[in-house]
Amino acid sequence: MSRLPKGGLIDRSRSIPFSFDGATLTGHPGDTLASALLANDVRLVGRSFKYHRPRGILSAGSEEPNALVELGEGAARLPNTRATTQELFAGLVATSQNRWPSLKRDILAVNDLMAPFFGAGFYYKTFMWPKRFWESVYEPIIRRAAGLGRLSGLPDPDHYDKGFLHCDLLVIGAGPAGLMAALAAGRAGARVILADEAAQMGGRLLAERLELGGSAGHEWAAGVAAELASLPNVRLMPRTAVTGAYDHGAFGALERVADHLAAARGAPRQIFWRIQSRRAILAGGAIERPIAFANNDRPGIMLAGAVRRYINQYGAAPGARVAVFANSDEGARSVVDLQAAGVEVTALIDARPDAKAPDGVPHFAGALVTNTRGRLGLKSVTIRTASGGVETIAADCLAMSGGWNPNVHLTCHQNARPVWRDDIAAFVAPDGAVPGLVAAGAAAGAFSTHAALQTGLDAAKAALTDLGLKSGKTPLPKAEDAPCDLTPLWHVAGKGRAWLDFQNDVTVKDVKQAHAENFIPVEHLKRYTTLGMATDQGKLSNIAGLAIMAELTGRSIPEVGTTTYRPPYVPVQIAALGAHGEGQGFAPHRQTPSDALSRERGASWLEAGLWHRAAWYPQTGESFWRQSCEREVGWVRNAVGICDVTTLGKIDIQGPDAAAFLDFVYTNTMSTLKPNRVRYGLMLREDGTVMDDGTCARLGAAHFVITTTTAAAGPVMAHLEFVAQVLCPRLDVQMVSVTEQWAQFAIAGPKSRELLNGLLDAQVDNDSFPYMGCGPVSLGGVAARLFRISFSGEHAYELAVPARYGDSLARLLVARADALGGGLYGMEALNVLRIEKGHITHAEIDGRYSAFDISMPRMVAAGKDCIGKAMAARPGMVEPARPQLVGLKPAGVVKHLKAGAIMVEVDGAPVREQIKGHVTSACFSPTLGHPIALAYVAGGVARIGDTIRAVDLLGGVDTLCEIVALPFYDPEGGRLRG
Amino acid sequence: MRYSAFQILKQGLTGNKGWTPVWRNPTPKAEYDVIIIGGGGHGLATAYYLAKNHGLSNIAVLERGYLGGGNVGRNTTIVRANYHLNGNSEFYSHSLKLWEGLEQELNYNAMMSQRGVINLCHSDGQFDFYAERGNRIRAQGDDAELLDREGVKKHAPFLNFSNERFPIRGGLLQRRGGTARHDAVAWGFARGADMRGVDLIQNCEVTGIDITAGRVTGVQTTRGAIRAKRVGMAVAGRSSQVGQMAGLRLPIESHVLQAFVTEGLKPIIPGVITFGVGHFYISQSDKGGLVFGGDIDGYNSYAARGNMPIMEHVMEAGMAMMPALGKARVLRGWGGIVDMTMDGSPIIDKTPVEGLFFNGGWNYGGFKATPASGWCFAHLIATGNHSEHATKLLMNRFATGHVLDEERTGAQPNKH
Amino acid sequence: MHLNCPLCGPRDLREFSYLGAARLMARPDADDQAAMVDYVHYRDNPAGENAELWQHDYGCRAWLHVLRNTVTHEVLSVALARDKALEAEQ
Amino acid sequence: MDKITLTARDAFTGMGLPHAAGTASLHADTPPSLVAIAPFAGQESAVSAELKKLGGGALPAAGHSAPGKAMALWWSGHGQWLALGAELGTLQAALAGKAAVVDQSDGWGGFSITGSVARDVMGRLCPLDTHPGTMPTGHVARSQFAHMMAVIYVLEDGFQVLVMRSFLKTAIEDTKRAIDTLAAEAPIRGR
Ligand SMILES: Cc1cc2nc3c(=O)[nH]c(=O)nc-3n(C[C@H](O)[C@H](O)[C@H](O)COP(=O)(O)OP(=O)(O)OC[C@H]3O[C@@H](n4cnc5c(N)ncnc54)[C@H](O)[C@@H]3O)c2cc1C
Ligand SMILES: NC(=O)c1ccc[n+]([C@@H]2O[C@H](COP(=O)([O-])OP(=O)(O)OC[C@H]3O[C@@H](n4cnc5c(N)ncnc54)[C@H](O)[C@@H]3O)[C@@H](O)[C@H]2O)c1
Ligand SMILES: Cc1cc2nc3c(=O)[nH]c(=O)nc-3n(C[C@H](O)[C@H](O)[C@H](O)COP(=O)(O)O)c2cc1C
Ligand SMILES: [Zn+2]
Repeated sequence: MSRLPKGGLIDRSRSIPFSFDGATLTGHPGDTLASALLANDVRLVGRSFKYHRPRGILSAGSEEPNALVELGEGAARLPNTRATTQELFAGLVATSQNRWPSLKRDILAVNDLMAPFFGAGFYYKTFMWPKRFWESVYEPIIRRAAGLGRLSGLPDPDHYDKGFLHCDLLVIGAGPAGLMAALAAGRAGARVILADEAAQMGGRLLAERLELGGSAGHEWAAGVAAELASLPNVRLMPRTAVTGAYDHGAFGALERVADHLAAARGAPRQIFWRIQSRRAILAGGAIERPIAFANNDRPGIMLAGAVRRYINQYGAAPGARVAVFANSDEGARSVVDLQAAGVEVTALIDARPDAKAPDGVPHFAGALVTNTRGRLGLKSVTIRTASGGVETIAADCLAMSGGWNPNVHLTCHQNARPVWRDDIAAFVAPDGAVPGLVAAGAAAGAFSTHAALQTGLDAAKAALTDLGLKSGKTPLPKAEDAPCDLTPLWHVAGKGRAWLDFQNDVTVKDVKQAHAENFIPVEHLKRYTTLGMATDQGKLSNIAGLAIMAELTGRSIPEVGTTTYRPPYVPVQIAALGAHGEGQGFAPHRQTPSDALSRERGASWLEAGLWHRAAWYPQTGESFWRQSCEREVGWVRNAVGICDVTTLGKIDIQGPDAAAFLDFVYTNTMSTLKPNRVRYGLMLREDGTVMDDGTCARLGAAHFVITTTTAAAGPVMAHLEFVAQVLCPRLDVQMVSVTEQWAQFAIAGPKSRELLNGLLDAQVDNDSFPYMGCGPVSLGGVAARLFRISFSGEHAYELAVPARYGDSLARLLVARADALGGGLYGMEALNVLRIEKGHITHAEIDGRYSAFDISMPRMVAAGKDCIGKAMAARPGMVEPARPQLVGLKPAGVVKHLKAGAIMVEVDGAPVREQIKGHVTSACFSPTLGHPIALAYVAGGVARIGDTIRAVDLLGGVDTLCEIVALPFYDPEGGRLRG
Repeated sequence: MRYSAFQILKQGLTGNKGWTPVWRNPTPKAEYDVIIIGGGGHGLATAYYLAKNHGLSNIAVLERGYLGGGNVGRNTTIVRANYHLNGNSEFYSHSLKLWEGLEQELNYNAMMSQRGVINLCHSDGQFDFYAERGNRIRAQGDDAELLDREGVKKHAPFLNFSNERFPIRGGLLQRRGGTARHDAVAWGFARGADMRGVDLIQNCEVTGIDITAGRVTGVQTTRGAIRAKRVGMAVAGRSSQVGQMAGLRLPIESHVLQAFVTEGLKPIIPGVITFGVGHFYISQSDKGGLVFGGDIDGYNSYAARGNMPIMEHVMEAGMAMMPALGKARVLRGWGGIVDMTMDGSPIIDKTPVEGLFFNGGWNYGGFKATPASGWCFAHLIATGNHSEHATKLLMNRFATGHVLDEERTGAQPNKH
Repeated sequence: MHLNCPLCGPRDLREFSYLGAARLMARPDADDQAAMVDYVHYRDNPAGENAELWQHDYGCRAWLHVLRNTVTHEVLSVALARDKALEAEQ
Repeated sequence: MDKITLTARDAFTGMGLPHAAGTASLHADTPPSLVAIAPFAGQESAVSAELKKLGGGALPAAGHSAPGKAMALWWSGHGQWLALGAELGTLQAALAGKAAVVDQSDGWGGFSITGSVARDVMGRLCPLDTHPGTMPTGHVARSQFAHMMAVIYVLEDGFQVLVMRSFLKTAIEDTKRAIDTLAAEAPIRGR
């Protein structure tokens, strides 16, 4: 066991079981999966992407490229989970991935032998012959080999949530810098959010044996966290990674609420927060970088800072005999910590020739690691000493440190590039690149603990000043202030493959090949070799890659430049970003007033403009929707039908200039409409195309109510507001949407008046309510509105009552209609009725057709301007060859007519050049006893009586049709007026 | 150097030391017969076809950044020929045919993968619209199938078929559609052009267009002035800026379109799936990442990065359509600047300046056009006449009213 | 992204919808066909400061005149479009 | 003609209100009457004067409300206000020619979210900063709530939210979910 006898911030009093690849192991609360695996002597945890090389744990953070496992089973299986950040819980089940049949014996490890042929971009140069083999042979093989973990293919069974937070100051990272900043701002009374992706606040203070103000670093951190927790104006957010820096102070953040628990018990596993901040401080620390040398990817080779974290925070030794390789004092620091923990250190290999030796360890100044041995786990390292000698050092773990890269990620999310600093041989955050965001601590290149505290405090003070708050006194605790003493070392020259990007298997050789092939710009280097495109997004590999390209091209590292930093900072589950999109959650439902009644009547549903509308109402004995639909059509044509039309947009328009306003937005004239009358109206977009149609009712001299189609209600309202506020600000007009205020029902059919008069408090007749009349009525004492309008072509009304009475009215109407031999009808019947009558819907006015095309040129009134009029007069909009709306009925053998069929001349061919139009709407007309359709036909109005074909190539139906005038039904309109 | 399995073997056995530059780094000459502004997919393809189809050789492509760094290098790689309107249909149809032979043509594996594109629909109205589109595609000579719900279920069983917010009514499937490896397309055309003598000049931003007496004479660049007899613009999202250098005002707005990729996963998604109601589309790259996107953010932008609301909308749509996506992690999101025209269709045309040609307005869909765009633009530049495949993609269509409004949403790009 | 609505204060992008360039306020004379073609279809599309129209559609429903940098997304000013339109008339 | 009666249907029928979990509760709270007032050009002070005569206050500024004896007035958008508790006919008579006066009593459904975590519930559904420093009691905001248009009024101990009637089912489902979620989180967060 590699669990150290003492130390660490784990709870040794409790043991928790977990499993890895089927083996049951135990760990302690406070462990991550990675620390628990190390404590159980598990070294081999994964396989690399391309060569399937055996891999171990490299880091102790979210940048981990190797230790990715599948977590959980069945639908809950989560691929690519970083063992280094997954907290241990009882019953955790982890499985290694991207290997077959087992982690130890992985068949695809042969790829490693083929490596000479699998260099950078090899796939662009082959697999081209024979042509058809790509989809059938090569690609399936490549696809199966590629990829890391497996999705279950089943719906994600867990809960996720999203939320909004607001603060004066967002502090990202709770190491010494972030804690200090949050403390200063919290004490000053600012609304502070302190977020850290780790479970515990403290950052490196948890991983190092440092003292702050005389107490252990982690104790100081715990003390500050406790004070912050007590302040009502501070929100502490552990387990929360800030993922992206967006415009104007907006940040995305992922809180892992229950990922550390065996069961979430109704809580979301994760919450994706949108944080709106006035100021922000990035105190995200730094990420240690590996050194590239031959076979630097063996299990057991680990970042030195991670080794210290495993020892100091988790009491887990990554090895029994550890060698250390570094280019700074991080090496000596690691040796001291290892020794303090009682771990044998077999050598300190320090690349700096002048490095001072610590006590009690074989020391090699000016030496380099040139190779390593051990297939499934490190056995030894080979070094070249300062004098050129070669030595082999036994070690099952190598702690390596190539220096630290400030965690600049978030500061570069708005296209800025980081700035190079020679003194620390690293890129630091650029100033002002994200307005309102500044970096502090190691993220700003302030590498000592004192400097972290100081820069954190300074950043907080500056933010407080910006926020108009006074900073109080917040003294700095005393802390180490060691200078950064580092000699840059990116790779060790020599034979063998030296890894840069561990997961994507990009080696120094690949960079050299990219250079040879002239993929020299960094972005080409990245794309050609895939360097930095793995799950760590180059956090560990990019800078070394650039450094090597710099060497090859004789340029400096900043001249080579970095690739683009993009959100998210750490990968985020789609389930969290898209929380509540699943199931019914993607968009709100809208219910009509007759919803309950329709449910009782067994309606079949369809959706329009988020509304759920009844499509038809099946009755016993009906097995097919058309049977129900035709029965409902018959009711309307012969008796009376009731249909909920509440969904149509209704806009109340009032004001001295209301009529003038309507004249401008409608193609036709509304100012001449008499009170208590309704007129059909057409609106164009400014490009001359029909936007919507509806009715306009004049309720008073300066009072109108217009209707829109269901789907266009929102857009038309916005359009009218635009015209009123922006184009015609002088017009004195006001509008209010009353769609929801009024429940409205169509009462259609020859018995509609009979039905109505059985309900209204005062009778109506052809004089009080002629066709296209409207006015107030009362029923049961409730003030209502009655419109004599008809979409069906029958004598019909629409009756509106305040929505609370909608359900009651619907029931009443239906009961009366039932008694008169009619009843409820749905959208399908409505559609048949309107096609028979030649009325258009958005199937016809689909956004491409003009008033001319829908055969309503006279709807565009002369002598006044209106929206869209000028553009509708462009030559291309009026030429005779444009499609025009006509009716079709089968000529000869009665065949199916299908919407979407294309129109072709009788002797023509169904090829693009000969298409004359298409069918927009089609149905079987129960009234006429044969199929009918509406269609656009080039120059159609002049061709009434011609025959033409409607060809549905998809369904293989070719129907000879006669072009007929619209409407099909009651062309004289006698039934309307009846 | 000709690429082949044999070449890989040979190089592999000799330590991979013999690979040669995929293209040269020439210094700009003082004068070219043709200058193409923009080293994106279209610019590079244009140069390639100018050399290949029209025998021109004194050509330069000027690129402000690195070759293929624009939208060609950041798109969701969907290739299809399922357009509606005369003008677009024949153009994209031609393009798909060129895609089908591209690897052999370029001796570069662009990984054109014809695993099908399916557009899901959710209402009878949409179904009818797709029927019309399908019929028109078939009339053009391309493939299309209209699947009902059961058919979709067979094709993509992991979609949400129970408790769906927008029940799947059917889908329009084009089996010849698919994806291609975006970078390889740019690199393949670049390499092909370079091999035919075209000078590919990177880090060379055009800052001015020289015009004398209504005729183009050359360009000003960050690497000095270069004379040219003819100049073609293929700068996508930057069309308005470069156009302005020649006094052109364009029917174009530049918008940001975001896209996303997940961590690598074992194969799960066949071909391309689009979810119309949610403006969502997804495919899986050969590397295993799920590549997906949605609508443009909806405001003018040259920032090539977007904001959270659209990103979240895309993710929610993904969850609505494919709840199994929940366990996939988004690895990276990015943005590209797309050149949105007022009718959503592109422009390949002459300009009022003699010798200056315009190619742009590709909206969010110009990757699939890459080969045909290069083909037709080269034809126009070389001959002065429109190629038979692109006779209607004209600049003046907004004045004449012959607009090509595929999406039927009118002159407001963020509604397309 | 945030816009500071003159009526509602600073609000999240998701409450707004975008129409296009603010020149859409200046509708030309309907008889001038060429000007109308330009008005409906042609845009300056600057890389830099852009005057544009937004609606606070989930908020107060006011149309807004916004001056915004299209390269940095910085918002320089937000005003009621109605006020701007009235100003322009003078 | 026989005598008929229309009965009003409660907009929240079948939605399981009130609902409570943890320290938050949700109950139906539609104002007794709701009338939109949109003054015509230059009529705002005249409208205010009339409203005062009727026992209301002056039209409040954007974001504000004005309590009154006979009615409360809420600002509700660009050039629009809502009168709560006033009689439609009276308003129409008093404001004729001065403002569009439109009944909205059935157009919007209201509910209240109260309790010590009411603000957290809002934070799951609405992008507003509801901190009392920005939104004190009596404040009114138009905003987005669960992807819907909403009018939000700040109560002493929570929020009153109005959404359009047809959306109520989804609004209530989403709000309940947020309340339940917060309650389930409480033990994890040590509350
Ligand atoms: C996120 C996203 C997803 C997309 N998805 C798809 C899809 O699935 N299918 C599809 O068909 N299309 C898609 N597209 C659209 C497609 O990518 C583009 O339409 C197409 O790539 C544009 O043509 P291009 O390749 O020539 O453009 P680009 O690659 O953008 O080339 C233009 C080049 O011009 C250069 N340039 C600009 N100004 C100058 C100057 N002054 N001097 C010199 N050079 C200059 C630029 O640097 C750039 O390299 C998508 C676009 C984006 C952004
Ligand atoms: N000797 C050296 O060369 C050297 C180099 C670097 C750091 N250090 C030490 O590290 C410490 C630096 O202090 P510090 O406060 O700057 O950093 P830190 O590393 O102590 O803390 C940074 C914290 O930020 C968190 N974090 C990073 N990105 C995040 C994100 N996007 N969202 C949420 N949380 C995020 C991390 O989880 C971590 O806890 C000092 O103690 C210093 O001595 C030393
Ligand atoms: C089809 C496709 C697949 C991609 N796959 C990956 C990937 O696996 N890993 C990665 O880091 N980025 C991937 N990217 C994103 C690129 O890294 C990069 O973000 C994108 O090309 C835009 O460039 P930029 O971010 O440099 O501006 C992919 C991009 C595309 C278009
Ligand atoms: Zn507002």
